[in-house]
Amino acid sequence: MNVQKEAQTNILSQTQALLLEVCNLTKVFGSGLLQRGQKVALENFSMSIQGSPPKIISIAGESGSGKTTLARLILGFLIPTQGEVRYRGKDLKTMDKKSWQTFRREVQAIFQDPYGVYNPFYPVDRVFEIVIRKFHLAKNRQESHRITEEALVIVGLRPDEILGKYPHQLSGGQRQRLMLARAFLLKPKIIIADEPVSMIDASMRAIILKIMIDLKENFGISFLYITHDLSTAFQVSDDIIILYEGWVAESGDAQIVIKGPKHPYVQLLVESIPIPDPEQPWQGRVELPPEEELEMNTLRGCKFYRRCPYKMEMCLKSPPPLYNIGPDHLASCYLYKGREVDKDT
Amino acid sequence: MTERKPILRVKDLKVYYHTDRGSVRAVDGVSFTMHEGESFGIVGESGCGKSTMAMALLGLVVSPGTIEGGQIFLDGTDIFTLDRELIRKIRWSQISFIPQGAMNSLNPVMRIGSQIADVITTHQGYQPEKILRKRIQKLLSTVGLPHRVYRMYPHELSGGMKQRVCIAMAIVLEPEVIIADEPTSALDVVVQRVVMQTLVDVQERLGAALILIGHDMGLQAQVVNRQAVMYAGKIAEIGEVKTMYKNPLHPYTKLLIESLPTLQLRHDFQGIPGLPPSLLNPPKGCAFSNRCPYVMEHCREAMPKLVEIQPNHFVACHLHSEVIK
Amino acid sequence: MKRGFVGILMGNRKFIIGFIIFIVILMGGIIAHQTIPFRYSRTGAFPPGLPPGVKNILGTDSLGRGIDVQLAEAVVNSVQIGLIAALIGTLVGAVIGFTSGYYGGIIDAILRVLMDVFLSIPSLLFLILIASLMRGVTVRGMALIIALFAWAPPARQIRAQVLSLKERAFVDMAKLSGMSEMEIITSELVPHMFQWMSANFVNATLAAILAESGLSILGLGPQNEMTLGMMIYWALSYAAVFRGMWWWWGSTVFTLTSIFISLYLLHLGFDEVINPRIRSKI
Amino acid sequence: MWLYLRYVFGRFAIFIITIFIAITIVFIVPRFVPGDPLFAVTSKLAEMGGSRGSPELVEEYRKLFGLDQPVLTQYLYYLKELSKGNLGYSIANFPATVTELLMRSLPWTIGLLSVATVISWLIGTFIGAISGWGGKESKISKVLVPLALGLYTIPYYILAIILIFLFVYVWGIFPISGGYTPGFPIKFSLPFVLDVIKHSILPALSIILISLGWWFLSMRSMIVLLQGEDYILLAQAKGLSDRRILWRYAFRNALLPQVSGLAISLAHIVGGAIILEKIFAYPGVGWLLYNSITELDFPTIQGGVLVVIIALTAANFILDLIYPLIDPRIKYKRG
Repeated sequence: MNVQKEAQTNILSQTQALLLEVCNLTKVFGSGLLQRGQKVALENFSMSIQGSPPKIISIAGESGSGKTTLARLILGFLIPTQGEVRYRGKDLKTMDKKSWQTFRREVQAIFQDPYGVYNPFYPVDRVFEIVIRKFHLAKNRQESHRITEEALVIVGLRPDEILGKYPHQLSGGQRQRLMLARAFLLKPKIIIADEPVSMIDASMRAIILKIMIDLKENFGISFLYITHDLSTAFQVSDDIIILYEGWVAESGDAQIVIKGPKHPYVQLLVESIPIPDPEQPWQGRVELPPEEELEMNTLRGCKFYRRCPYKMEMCLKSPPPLYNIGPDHLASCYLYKGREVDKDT
Repeated sequence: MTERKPILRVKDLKVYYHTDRGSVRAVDGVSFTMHEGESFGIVGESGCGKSTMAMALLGLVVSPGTIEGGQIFLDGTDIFTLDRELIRKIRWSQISFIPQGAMNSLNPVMRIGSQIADVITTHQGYQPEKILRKRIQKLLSTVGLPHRVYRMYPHELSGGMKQRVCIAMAIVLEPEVIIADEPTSALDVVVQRVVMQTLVDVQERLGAALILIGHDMGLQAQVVNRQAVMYAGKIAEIGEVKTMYKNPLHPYTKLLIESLPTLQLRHDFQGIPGLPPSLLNPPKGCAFSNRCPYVMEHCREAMPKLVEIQPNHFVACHLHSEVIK
Repeated sequence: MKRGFVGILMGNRKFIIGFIIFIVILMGGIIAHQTIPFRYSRTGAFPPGLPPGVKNILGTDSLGRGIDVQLAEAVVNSVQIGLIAALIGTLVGAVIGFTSGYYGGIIDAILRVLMDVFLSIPSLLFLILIASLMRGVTVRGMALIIALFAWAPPARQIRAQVLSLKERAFVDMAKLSGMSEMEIITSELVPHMFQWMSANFVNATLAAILAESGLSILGLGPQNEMTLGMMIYWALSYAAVFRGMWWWWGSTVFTLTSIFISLYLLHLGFDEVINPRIRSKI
Repeated sequence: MWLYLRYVFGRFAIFIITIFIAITIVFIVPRFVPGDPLFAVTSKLAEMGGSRGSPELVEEYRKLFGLDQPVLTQYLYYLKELSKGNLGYSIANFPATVTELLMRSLPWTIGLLSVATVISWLIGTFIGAISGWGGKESKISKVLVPLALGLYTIPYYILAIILIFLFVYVWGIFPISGGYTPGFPIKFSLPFVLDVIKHSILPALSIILISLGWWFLSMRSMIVLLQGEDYILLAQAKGLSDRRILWRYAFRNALLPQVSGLAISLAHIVGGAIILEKIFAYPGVGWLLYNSITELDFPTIQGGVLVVIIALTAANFILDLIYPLIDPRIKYKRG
């Protein structure tokens, strides 16, 4: 508990320098009347994005881990049950109109389904026209045309092949790059990328991820990369936060976490990635208790208890806090109780 | 590797879809041979024709698709020469199928037990409920499911469990060939591993041949011995997995492997620029020529043939056929 | 998609056939109504019970009134009732459906119960109740009464569609692009619903004409004006079927059925264009 | 089980709310329609006071409706009398009560409707399934689909007029109208039952033919859509016979919307049947309503409307209860 408090005061002292700050965010879905229908999608989650230097931060987890809920909370599409999202020090809930406009402009997003984000009634040009109009990005038609083409070239598309087309006439990769171009047009500080490549073919996936790295390095845009795929997270991100059923399992530098995972869940996750090399086969066997899959997870303690090979009695009593196990490296597992590392080392 | 008996032979298979705008050549002259007990992968990106292949192998190509040519020999018999009834009898008893979306592949209003029992009674005749139940419950435990799943409905099961039900269903008649079409693409990575583990276990126990269709090269590398890489309705390369990943011969295979993120080095992956050609009007020459970094003039003119470059390693690329000459 | 909607509709055979039949009947009604002298519709204008012939194209009824002039007036009035009721019903339904679907919450809960109730009760019964109390309705009055119960089906459908539409990613994208709620509704959602609403309008017209004829047959129609339902009412009252006056009830039944079939074809045409998945199926 | 009970409870609540709203509307409408129809009714009663009716009737009517009380009191009073089954006296058939009249005519309507609906639902569903399974190209579909489309478009009573013309006027096969031959002793005997059946064939045929078109089309399109489902494809891959796939896989799933369709279209069928009864002078609720309309027997209209609505809502409620038995998923859906 000590560690958490310390971490919190640390966050508070840095408030001024922070761009985006998420404090103790909790989201519960389901009606309040019938307790049975409730589902805790995200519980007591905190993080922050500094903005400079720009970083790609991955939020990784399997389905139901709460990663998409987090993205939607940060974008203001969902209202948190508890906790708050602050942008430039202001809470989204109580933000005035001008700050909201800034927030909308500086925090953009791309989504998983590169088809569904387009209204099929309009040519794809419309996504550019709207942001240009709404955020007054251009003085006249020519300028608007020029910046649109500029943005398209940045993401490697040829304007003459794209403009005037309807979404169904383009490929998934093209549509997703268009979305990046649209976001780029606004010169945002942060782009929330919610599974941007999971519906894209492997050969195109790399191209899109490279554009993200390029935007970070050359245009100072930070990314919150939300994914279920640890290998792409490893490739592109600076930091990583791994969620399990709405809780942070482990967080830290992406290379350190993925190459040497400390939380038993993250270990299992990393071991389960199929490596595209027949010389590195999966080691050992993984068994999942089938009864676990049949039951709703209603544990009071650690959510990973049922699957965990190291389960202890105390794991059932209360959920483990985040222990400091290395420089900027946290894991929520009682295995590390009393083995915390001092934050300054 | 000891020489085993060929169980499934596909020769110059062509499956076209007839649309208003012309014929889409989903599978365009595919040939390969599979041996008993082998695991064989068919890998490719969306729209390369791999799922159509699976349907053709089951004799389930439906309108607007038609088989335009070729033969499929299952255990020596050309299945296209058989009549409807005989094909129906072969299905599942000799060649079974694990579908992509187990979510939607189970009848939502029937209990799991009855859906498996349907297979048994269709192919082996009526059996008393008691015997059926025993047999199916035993089957369910071989894929790691508790007995009570027998009485449950699909919506009461998790995605991974439904996929295991499909595996159980696929092996109930102990077929010689199992076709699995992206059996884990909708599952989380841990569950995917467990399901694949189960699949490989039962396949080895039965000694059945497994065709694993998919887009995930990582999964293929973990599971199959030999694989075919498909591009735009054609096979680009076939070979042992171990040699192919170390030394891919076709530029497409090479680039595809390079586009995969690894856990060793950061930033060491490349995409393949450009788009696959339309299957409506495929180019005259090599289908990959418009994206290939090694493209030669000849490539745009003539279609390369699938040639055995090294023992058991076939490739359809002019770069290599030149060498042979 | 937007570009070609009318074009695709015009290319749909069912739509075109339905459209032509409907227009021919309606124009025929209007022209005949304008040209045939009014006095032909008075009692005793002709000998009663005259079969179709030179003297009167469609024959006369038991009171010596021309069937042709009655039919012309009836077509105009019945179609008028259909169109007014359908227009009001569709618009009110759209407003209620959008409110309920887009805003949700307690308003939605109340509106949903109302929709369910209005859908599971035959509106004809309420119409009987109201019409029987308001003796001596007019054509316009009847249209309004029918419109009272025409909003529920479109409201429910629109609500369901808005519910799924607002979850679509392009609505998120519109929010990210700084569009206001009103803009999202009008420029992102309404285009999706517009086609559906036009199809519903056709359907509602059909339902309203059906309701009119039903009420009139029960004797609740406008007593001083002619509608298709009233013509059947009079034909039945004078036992035209049993007296072999086939031209009386026959011409009415034929016209009414033709209107129904034409509207139904229009509806099918719309349906096929809106849901191409169904197009190739039926 | 718990979930099923919760579902039943939810449906029951809707059932009660529907009836409550219907009662309220039936109560309110006369009080808001211009021209004060209640006053008109009382004056009509007063007119008749000398001849057929009596001051007693006027008094009864006032008592039932409590016309001198505030609206809310009237409403509560109305609810109280309703709960006792008291719908007041018929004006046209005094001293018969509305409840008596309804009890006499309701069995006719329910009998005709339930038999006709069940028959057409069964036939339409089965033929629709077979035709849908055969696909667009099959011969039966090519004939049946346009026929069904045509039938579906025509209202019940139009078909009824045509049937009367053919079977009664031209061929003289069936009796003109009524539910039984007048003067026939009404008791449960074979000749009487046969007489009733003979009279009900034409009205029943009108309902069966028309709604057949609808059941046929909806079942057919469901089956056609289901053919693209993954589980049908897997069933085919399993080598099951076409017949087994149709009846055990496609049909069972297509049946679900067909049953909920039955619930929704009941309202439509009932509405059509009321007009049908007028045309055939069939002694059900529709005929009673028609006569009450011509005789300005407002209490009977009001009672008839209410009772039909309650019967219909009850039928819907029963269908709701059956639905989960054929769809194992519904118990788990919320709301």
